[in-house]
Amino acid sequence: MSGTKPDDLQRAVEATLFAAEEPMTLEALAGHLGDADLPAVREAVRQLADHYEGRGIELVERSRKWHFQTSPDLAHLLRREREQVRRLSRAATEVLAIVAYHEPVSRAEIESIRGVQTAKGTVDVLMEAGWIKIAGRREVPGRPVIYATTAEFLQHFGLQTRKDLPGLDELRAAGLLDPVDEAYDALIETDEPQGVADAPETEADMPRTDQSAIEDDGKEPGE
Amino acid sequence: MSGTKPDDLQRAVEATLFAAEEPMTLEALAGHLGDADLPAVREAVRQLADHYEGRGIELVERSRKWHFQTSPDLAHLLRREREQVRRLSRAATEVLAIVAYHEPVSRAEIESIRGVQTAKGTVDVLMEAGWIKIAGRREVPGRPVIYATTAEFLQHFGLQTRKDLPGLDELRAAGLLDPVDEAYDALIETDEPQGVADAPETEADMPRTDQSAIEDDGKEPGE
Amino acid sequence: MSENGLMFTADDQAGDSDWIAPATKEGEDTSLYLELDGWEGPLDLLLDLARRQKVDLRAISILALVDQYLDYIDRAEALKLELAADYLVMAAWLAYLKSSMLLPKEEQEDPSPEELALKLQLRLQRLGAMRESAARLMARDRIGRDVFLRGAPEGLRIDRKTQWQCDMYMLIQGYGQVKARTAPAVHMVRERPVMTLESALDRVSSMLGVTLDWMTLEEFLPPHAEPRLRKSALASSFVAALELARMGKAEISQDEIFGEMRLRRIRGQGAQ
Repeated sequence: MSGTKPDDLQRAVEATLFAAEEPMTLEALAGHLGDADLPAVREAVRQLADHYEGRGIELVERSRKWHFQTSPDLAHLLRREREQVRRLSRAATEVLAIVAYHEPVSRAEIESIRGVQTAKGTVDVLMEAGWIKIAGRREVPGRPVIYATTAEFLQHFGLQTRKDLPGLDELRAAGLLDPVDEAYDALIETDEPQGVADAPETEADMPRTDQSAIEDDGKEPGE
Repeated sequence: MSGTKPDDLQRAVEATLFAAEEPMTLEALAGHLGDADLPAVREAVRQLADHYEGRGIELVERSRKWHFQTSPDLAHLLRREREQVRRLSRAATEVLAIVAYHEPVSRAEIESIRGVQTAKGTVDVLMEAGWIKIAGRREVPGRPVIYATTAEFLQHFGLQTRKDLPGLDELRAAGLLDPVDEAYDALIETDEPQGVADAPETEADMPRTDQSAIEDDGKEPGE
Repeated sequence: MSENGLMFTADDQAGDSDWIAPATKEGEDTSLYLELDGWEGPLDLLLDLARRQKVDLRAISILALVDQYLDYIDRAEALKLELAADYLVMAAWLAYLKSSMLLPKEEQEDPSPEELALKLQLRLQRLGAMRESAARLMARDRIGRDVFLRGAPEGLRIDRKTQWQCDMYMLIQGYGQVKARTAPAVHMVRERPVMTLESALDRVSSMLGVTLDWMTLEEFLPPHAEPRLRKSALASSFVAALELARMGKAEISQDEIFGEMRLRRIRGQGAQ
């Protein structure tokens, strides 16, 4: 175990394996260290492996070659996922609602219901969120992809079935279908392209092209 | 020192620094480890550095960033056949030293110390190596570009900060980093308190290679 | 003399270390190796010569240094070596410095030769300091030469994953907005009570037929009309009055600007 100072050979082996670009056999190690005694090298490697046991890195043998690697239980540190919570954009919310109320629907149908063009990124976001899925193709010319909501969608929104979505009558009763007055309409129109109402997202629903997906990646350089 | 098992944070820091392709600041480390407590990360790094002391590899700080590297005394084992380090010309070596000890410094100032015109290629080589960078302009007529060293410079030469430049304090104390005229004035004042009358007009004194302006464009055949 | 040619020649001589003073091998101090390419300019050569005095740079003899430099240049010329202008300029300046230093004190100019000599010395010290610093710097443990980084780091990668947020209210509100926005818009113009010009003409002309007296315009308006109809009737009746006057069927009088407008039938007209 650890606790003792490494001897010269251990130090040499440690440094060599650290700097090596490839895993090394004991023979290669011994050769590199000026034809060191093979049993001595083997013993040094064994002691080093002992020393590193339980640390953040370990010395492992794979098909007779030795190398350092990050301890498997810490592998998550190498491929780290960083979650960020973002509010769904208004465009995406609308698309989601349309899919929920009208499923299965094609993108063209969504657009005709919304009355505006829908960026592909908007649909992608909903797919990524796991709320809509491709439910096949409509058997019409062009065979467009059709979308439907997922079980996750129901779960997230606390619905038993899609039938639990409030009906149009209820929406009307709640004032959600009231004709929007002109001022409000104007507000919507000016707001929408910048997506002010919808959180810090880039995609708006106006005739934007499909780069939103790309842009999302492009930004946010890692630190 | 070694002997005790590393705790979870130490293991995580160890694995992260081991796997990282670039040196990392404590802040970057803490961020990577899911916004870990900065003082705790600092302590973990310190303990790790202690643990590795005397081993074949060591944990070092350069320009506020930490990285693992092999111990210097094992260099003879690890020098590869192909030289990885760019061999610097003597001119480049001198220019680098002057930038490091005098930074920020303009090309004219470098030339006045060396007494010779500096080929643009020499500065370029150092910039390309990532060891010096343009650090702005001196607010004097002509607004000459001034140069300074980089974090990579400190890393490459194993310096924690510029203060670790060999002999920096002694040079400073001896006034050897001061311009000739200042040094002369200082000397005169201490030697013979009245003798400043014949003070220095700037550089009337020596055949400086002041033609740099002219020669700059003219010469410099590529090497 | 440009250093371009030197940039790598120094390397060739440098052997294993990154830097050694060119052509400055120990034991050669009596017969200086004549190779101007080895120096980075006259100051460098001077520094090298000064070092040969084997004293601290602060204690060198400038006079001796000048002699050495001039001697060196002379020998180079004797060997027909091509001398760069820099070296010759320096030689001329040093010759001048030497002669001033040898002159009697009172004939000295300003700046004094002592000052010039001292400044030369200071410059040499500074160049020497940098030269030594460069050597010490190069001798440090350098990455890739003395210390090595991990050969095959796994690398760190951060995958960003977005947790999208939306709730039921936002959802149905969104749907409501779509519906509201895209509901077919029906524009209805509300019916407003108006009196057309035709009906005003009828009304005014028939009322004019009844009497020959002046009547104010207001008297032609329908009584008890609601205010909006009354406004419309006033406008139409006014235009009707003008029209009747134009046709010669009525005459209009007004006593003052903005005063009451009166109207009556022209005699002989409208009775038929």
